[in-house]
Amino acid sequence: MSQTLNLEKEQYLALYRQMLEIRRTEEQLAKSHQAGLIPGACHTYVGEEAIATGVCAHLTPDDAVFSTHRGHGHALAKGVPPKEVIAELFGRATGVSRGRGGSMHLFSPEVGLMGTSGIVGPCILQATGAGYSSKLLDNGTVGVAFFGDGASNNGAFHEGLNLAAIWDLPVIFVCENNMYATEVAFSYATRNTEVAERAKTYGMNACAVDGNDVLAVYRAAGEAVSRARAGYGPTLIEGKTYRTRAHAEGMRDAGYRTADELDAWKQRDPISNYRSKLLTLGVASDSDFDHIEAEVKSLIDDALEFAKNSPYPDPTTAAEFIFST
Amino acid sequence: MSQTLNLEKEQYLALYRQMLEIRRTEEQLAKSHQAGLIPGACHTYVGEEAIATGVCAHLTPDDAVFSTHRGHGHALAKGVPPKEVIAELFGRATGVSRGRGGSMHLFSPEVGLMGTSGIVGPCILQATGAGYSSKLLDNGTVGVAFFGDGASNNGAFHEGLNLAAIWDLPVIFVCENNMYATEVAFSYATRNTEVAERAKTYGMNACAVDGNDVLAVYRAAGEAVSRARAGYGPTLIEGKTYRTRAHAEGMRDAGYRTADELDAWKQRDPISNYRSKLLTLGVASDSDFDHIEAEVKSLIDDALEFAKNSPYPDPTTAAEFIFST
Amino acid sequence: MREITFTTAAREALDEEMERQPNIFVVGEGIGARGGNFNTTLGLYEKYGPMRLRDTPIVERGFVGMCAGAAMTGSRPVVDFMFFDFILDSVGELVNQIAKMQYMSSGRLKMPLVLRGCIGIGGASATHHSGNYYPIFVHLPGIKVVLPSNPYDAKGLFKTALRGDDPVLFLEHKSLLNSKGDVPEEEYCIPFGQAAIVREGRHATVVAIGSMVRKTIEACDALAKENISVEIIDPRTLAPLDISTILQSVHKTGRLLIVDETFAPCGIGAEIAAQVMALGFDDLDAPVQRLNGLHTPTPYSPVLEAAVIPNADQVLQSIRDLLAE
Amino acid sequence: MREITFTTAAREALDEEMERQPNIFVVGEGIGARGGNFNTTLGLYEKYGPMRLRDTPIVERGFVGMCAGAAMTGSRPVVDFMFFDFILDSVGELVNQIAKMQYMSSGRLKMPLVLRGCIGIGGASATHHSGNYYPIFVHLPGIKVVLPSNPYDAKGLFKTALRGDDPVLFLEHKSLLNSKGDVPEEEYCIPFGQAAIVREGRHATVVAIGSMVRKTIEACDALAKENISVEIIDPRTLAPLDISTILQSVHKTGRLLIVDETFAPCGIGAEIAAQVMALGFDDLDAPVQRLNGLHTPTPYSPVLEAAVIPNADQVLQSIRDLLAE
Ligand SMILES: Cc1ncc(C[n+]2csc(CCOP(=O)(O)OP(=O)(O)O)c2C)c(N)n1
Ligand SMILES: Cc1ncc(C[n+]2csc(CCOP(=O)(O)OP(=O)(O)O)c2C)c(N)n1
Ligand SMILES: [Mg+2]
Ligand SMILES: [Mg+2]
Repeated sequence: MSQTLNLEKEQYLALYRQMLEIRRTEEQLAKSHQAGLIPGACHTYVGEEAIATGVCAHLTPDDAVFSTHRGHGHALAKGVPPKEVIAELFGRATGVSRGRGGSMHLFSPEVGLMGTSGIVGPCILQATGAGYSSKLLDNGTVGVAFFGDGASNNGAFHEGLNLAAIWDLPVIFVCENNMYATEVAFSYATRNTEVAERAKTYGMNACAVDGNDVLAVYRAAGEAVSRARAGYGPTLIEGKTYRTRAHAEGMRDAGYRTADELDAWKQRDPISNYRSKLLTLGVASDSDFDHIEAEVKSLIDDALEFAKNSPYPDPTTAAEFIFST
Repeated sequence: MSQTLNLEKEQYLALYRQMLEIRRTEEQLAKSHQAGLIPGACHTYVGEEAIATGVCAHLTPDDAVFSTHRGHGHALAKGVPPKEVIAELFGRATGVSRGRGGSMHLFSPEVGLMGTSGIVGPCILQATGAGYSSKLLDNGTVGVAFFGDGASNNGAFHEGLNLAAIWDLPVIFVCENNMYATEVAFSYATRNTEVAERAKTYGMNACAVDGNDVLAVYRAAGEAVSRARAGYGPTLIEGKTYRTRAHAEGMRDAGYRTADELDAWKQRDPISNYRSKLLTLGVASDSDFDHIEAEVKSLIDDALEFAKNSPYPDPTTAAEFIFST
Repeated sequence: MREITFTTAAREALDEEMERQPNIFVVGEGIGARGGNFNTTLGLYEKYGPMRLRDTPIVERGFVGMCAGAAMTGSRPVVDFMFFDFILDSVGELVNQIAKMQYMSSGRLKMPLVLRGCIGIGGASATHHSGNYYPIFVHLPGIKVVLPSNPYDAKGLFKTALRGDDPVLFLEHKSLLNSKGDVPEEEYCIPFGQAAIVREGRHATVVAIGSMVRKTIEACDALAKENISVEIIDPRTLAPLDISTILQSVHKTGRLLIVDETFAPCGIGAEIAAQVMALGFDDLDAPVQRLNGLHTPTPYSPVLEAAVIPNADQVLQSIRDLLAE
Repeated sequence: MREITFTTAAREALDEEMERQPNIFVVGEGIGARGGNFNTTLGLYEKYGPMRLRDTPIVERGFVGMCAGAAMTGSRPVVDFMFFDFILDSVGELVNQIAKMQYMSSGRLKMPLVLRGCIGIGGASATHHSGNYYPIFVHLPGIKVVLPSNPYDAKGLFKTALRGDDPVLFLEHKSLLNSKGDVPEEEYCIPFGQAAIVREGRHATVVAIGSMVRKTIEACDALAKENISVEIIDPRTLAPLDISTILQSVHKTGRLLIVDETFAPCGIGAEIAAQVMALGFDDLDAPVQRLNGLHTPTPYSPVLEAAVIPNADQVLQSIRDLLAE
C-alpha cells in the first residue's frame, strides 16, 4: 500500500466517507433490484470505490466528468446525492435524470456530471471535448473520463487519446481495469493488458496504480489534475481493480472467474483496508468510523424513503426536451 | 540500402519491371487526367512503388489484398493488367471494375485484389477478416492491407490490429508512411510517428523498413508472409516513403511541404536507385534495363489505346449487381 | 405441434445451418462459452468450438469490418450484436462496404453476412438499448431487412438468411424473445418478400410490423365482437417488401392502417402509404393512416416508456377512426 | 444586388458568426491553413488561428465525439466533414449521443453543434463520395436537417444554425457549390421550418429537394410555354419540415410531385406523400407521385452516373404524367 500523504484528518475521513457512501448506495440498489423496485439494469461499482473517490476529490463542479454504464460511483463521488441516484433507478421524477435515464444515463450538469452512457466508448471522446473547451475558453477546468478495460480496445480510446495528446488538452483518462468486460477476460481481449503502457505510445503521460488503494489513486489523480490545469496536457491513470459483484444485478457470476480469484480480491477491499490503515496510523479511531457509518446509514435510509415516496414522471412529458426550444 | 538477397537475375529484374510498370502507368494516368480523359479523382503512387512491389512479390492470386484510395500500384503489383486500370479510370466497361468504381474502387477478385476503398480505414479490418477466413478454412492464404500513415490514427487501425494479434491471424499490415495525410503532416497528427512501434504495443510482430528500397521491403515481407503462413500470426511492416506528386492529380502541392524536402526524396527514387544498384552489383546490364523499358513502354501504349477504344458501360445496367440474385 | 420460443427457434436455425455449412462462424460479445446475452448461441460453443463461436473485444466497427473481409474470402459470418443499438458504431462498414461490395465489384464478390440483434422498446431498457433503426436500412440499397413476429417465421427466415449470399439484418424484438409458438420438427425455409396474412378480413387492412402484430390481433379480437372484420398483414421482411399482398388487401377493404413501434418520419408506414397511393389510389375509400411510437429518444421510467409505444387500445382506436373516415 | 457563390455565402455566414461568437471553433481535415477541400474555411485560419480552425487526423468518430463533449461544456463546434460520406463512421456518436443528449439530460444540457458536408451525386465521384443520407436523419429524432438550394438560403440558414442550441446538419450539394446567386450585404437569418415558394403555379405542385430545384425550374420553364403553370416549393429544411406550405399549395393545385435525387424507399417523398394524404386527401385530384434517383450505390462512369439521378426531362415527363392522371 502507498505511503500516506500529508492530509488533514478531515480529508482522510472524507475519502473514507465517500467510499462508504458509494458502497452503501450500491448495496441498497442491489437489494432494491432483488425486491423488484428497479425496472431496468443495474451495474454496481462495489469493489472499485477507491477510484472514483480518489479522482473526484480533486475536482470542482466546473470540471466535467463523463462516465459509462458502471457510473453510480462516479455520480456520487462528483457530488450527486444518493437519493437522486436511487430515485432515478426507481424511475421517479425526482431522479438525477428526472426518470428519463435510469442506471446508465445519469446527468447532473449542476455538479459537473456531464453524463454516463449506456454505450461503451463515447465518454473518452466527450472528456477530450471538455478538455478542448477548457483550452478554447481558457477557464482552467479539466475533462475526466471513467471507463473500463474493455473500452480500451475500442477505437474511441485510440482516437480520443491521440487527440488529447497532440493538442495537450487538460484531460484525465481513468481506466478502471477490473480484468473483465462482462464475462470476457481482458487477457483474452488483448495481448497487452497494461493500459498505461498503451497510453504512453500516444506520447502522453500515464501511470498504473493500485485501484483499491484510495491514497494511491488520490496521489496520482492529484498530479494528473495539476499537470492538466497547468497546461501540461492529458494523463491516463490505470487503476487495477476488481468488481466483486456480478457484471450487472441479476446476472450469473460463475464460469468466467474462479471463487479463489474473487475471494482474493475481496481480501483487498478498498474500504476496510483503508479503515485498518487509518487506524494503524492513528489518524482516526473506531468511534470516528462508527460515526461515519451511522451518518451514511441514515443518509441512505432517507434516500430510499425519498425514492420510494417520489412521484413518477408525467407521461405527457415523455417527448419533451428533445430540442432546446 | 539493404544488402542483396540471393535471388535469381530474373527475380531481381522482375522487381524492377514491376516498379517501372507502376511508374509508367501512373505517369500515363497523370497525363490523361490533365488531358481530361479521367472524369474523376486520381491519386498516384509515384515514389512509393517499391512497397507494393516488394510485398506482392510474395503473394499468390489466392492471397487477398485490400487497399485504399491510393491503390493503383497495389492493383498492378497484384497482377491487374495496366489496361484494366487505365480503362477503369476512363470509365469504360472494360475497366477492372467495369466502370463502376474508378480510381478508388478497383476490384479484381480473380487475382486476389479484393478491393480498394475511397474510405480510409476499412481495408485494415477486411484484411483481418481474410486472415480469419484463412484460419477457419485452413487454406494457407494471407490477408494483406495497404494503408497510409493517416489511417494509423483511425480507430480501424486500433481495432483491426488488436483482433489480428489476439487470434494470431495470418495478416500483413503494410503502412505506407509517406509523412502526410493529404496536407496534414503525420508529425502533427500524432506524437508518435513510429507506426511499427505502435503496432508492437498490440503484441504483434512489426518492423520499419526503407520503403524506397525494394529489396528491404521484399525481405521484410518475405519473413512476414512465411510467418503468417506458418501460423505465427500477423506482422505490421512500416515502409518509410514519400509521394513525389500531389496528393491527387490537379491538386496544388505547395505550402505544406518544402521544395528541399521534395527534392531530397526525389534523389531517393526507388526505381533509379535500384537500377544503379543492380548495375553496380553486376546483376544486370544497361541493355537489360533498356529492354524492360521498351517492353513496359509498349505495354502502356497498348493499354492506353485499349482504354481509349473501349466502350462505355450500358446505362441500363446502372442498377445491376446490388444483390447476388 | 411442439411449441418453442422465438429465441430457441432462431437458435435451431443457426445450429442446423452451422451443421450444414462449415464456413459459418459467429462473432459477438459473450456469444462463446456464455451462450449469448440473450441465449442466442446457448450450447453451440461446446458443439462448434472457438473458431466458429468467437468472443470478441468491444469493437463493433472492428468485427463488422472484419466479417466483411471474411465474407469476401469464403466464410459466411454471423454478427451477433446482442443489442442492435451497438450496430451504430459500425455503420460506415455496413453502408459503405458491406452494402456496396457486390455492386462495386460488379457482382464478382458475394457478401454472405448476417447481422442479428435485439431491437425494440421495453423493460425500461432506456435509450441506448431500445433502438429499432430498421427504416434506415430499408432506405439504403444493398441490405435485406428481416423482422419476424413469431417463432415459426424466426426459424424459417433465419435459415433463408443463412443460406443466401447477401447481407441480411435479422432483427429480434425484445418483447418476442421468450414468446412461444408452433414450430415443426421438419426443416423448412421461408422466402424473403412474402408477407403473411395473419388474419383475413373485409372492412379494413392493418399492416403490423414485428412486435405490433400481437397488439393488433388483440385489438382486432375486440373489434370482431362488434362484427368488424379486419385483415392483418405481417410483411415479415421489410426489404424486400411484399407490396402486392398489401395492395390486394386494400383492393378488398379500401382502408389501410400501418402500425409500427418505431418513428413515423421517413418510416415504413410512410413508404407503404406512398406506394399504396401511387399504385392503389382508386381502391382507397379513406386516406392511409399511420400509428407509430412517439418521435423521441426512449425514456427509462416505465410510465414514460409505456407512453412512447403504441398499445392495443391505440391500435383499436386508430382502426375505429379509419373506419369512421 | 451582388452575386456570390454558394460556398462564399456559407463562408461569409461562418466568418460573421465566428466574429460574433468567440466560442465557435471548426474541426476537419484540411480546414486550417489549407482553407478546406471545398474552400469552406478559406482565409479564416489567418484570421482566427489554430484553436478555432483545427486540422484533425483522420478520425471522424473521434472528432465528432470530441465536439459533442465540447458542445456540452461551453463551446459551439462546427464539424466540417469535407465529403458528408465520412459522417458514417461517426453515426454512433451522432445518433446515440448528440441527438439524444438534450433529452437524456432532461433539457439541462444544450447541444450547439453544426455538422456540415458536401453531399450528392456528380463529377464521377463514385459511391464513397456521392452520399446524401439525409432521410436517415429526418427519420431519427434530435437533429435538424438543412439543405439549401442557393447562395441566399445557404447564408441565411447557416447563420440560423450557428446561432441555435441544437445539433444541425448543414448539407451542401456538390453541384451547387460554385453556383452564383444574389446575396445582400446586410446581415440576415432564415428561420428553420419555412419552405420557399420558388415559383407560383396553378396546375400542379412540385416539391424539389436541394439540387433538384434548378432542374425543376428548367422543366417548368418548358411547360410554361404550353401555359402549364406549376408551383415549385423548396422546403429548405427537411427537419423541421414545413408541411403546411405544401398542403396549401396542394389545396390550390390538387396535384403533387416530389423530386429528390436520393433514394425513394423511406425517403422524404414518402413522408411528404403520407402526410399530404393524411391531411389533404380531399384536395388530391391524383395520387401524389415521387421522382427519385435509382435505388443503387452510385457508379463512377459518367454514363452510368447520369443514369441514376433524375434529369430535367424526367422531371418534365413526371409532371406531364401527373397532369394526365
Ligand atoms: C458499444 C457497446 N458494445 C457493447 C456493450 C455491452 N456492454 C455493456 S458493459 C460491457 C462490458 C464493459 O466492460 P468494461 O469496459 O471493462 O467495463 P466494466 O463493465 O468491466 O466496468 C459490454 C460489452 C455496450 N454497452 N456498448
Ligand atoms: C474516413 C475518411 N476520411 C477522410 C477521407 C478523405 N481523404 C482521402 S485520402 C486522405 C489522406 C489519407 O492519408 P494517408 O492515409 O496517409 O494516405 P496517403 O494519401 O498519404 O497515401 C483523406 C483525409 C477519406 N477518404 N476517408
Ligand atoms: Mg472491465
Ligand atoms: Mg500518408
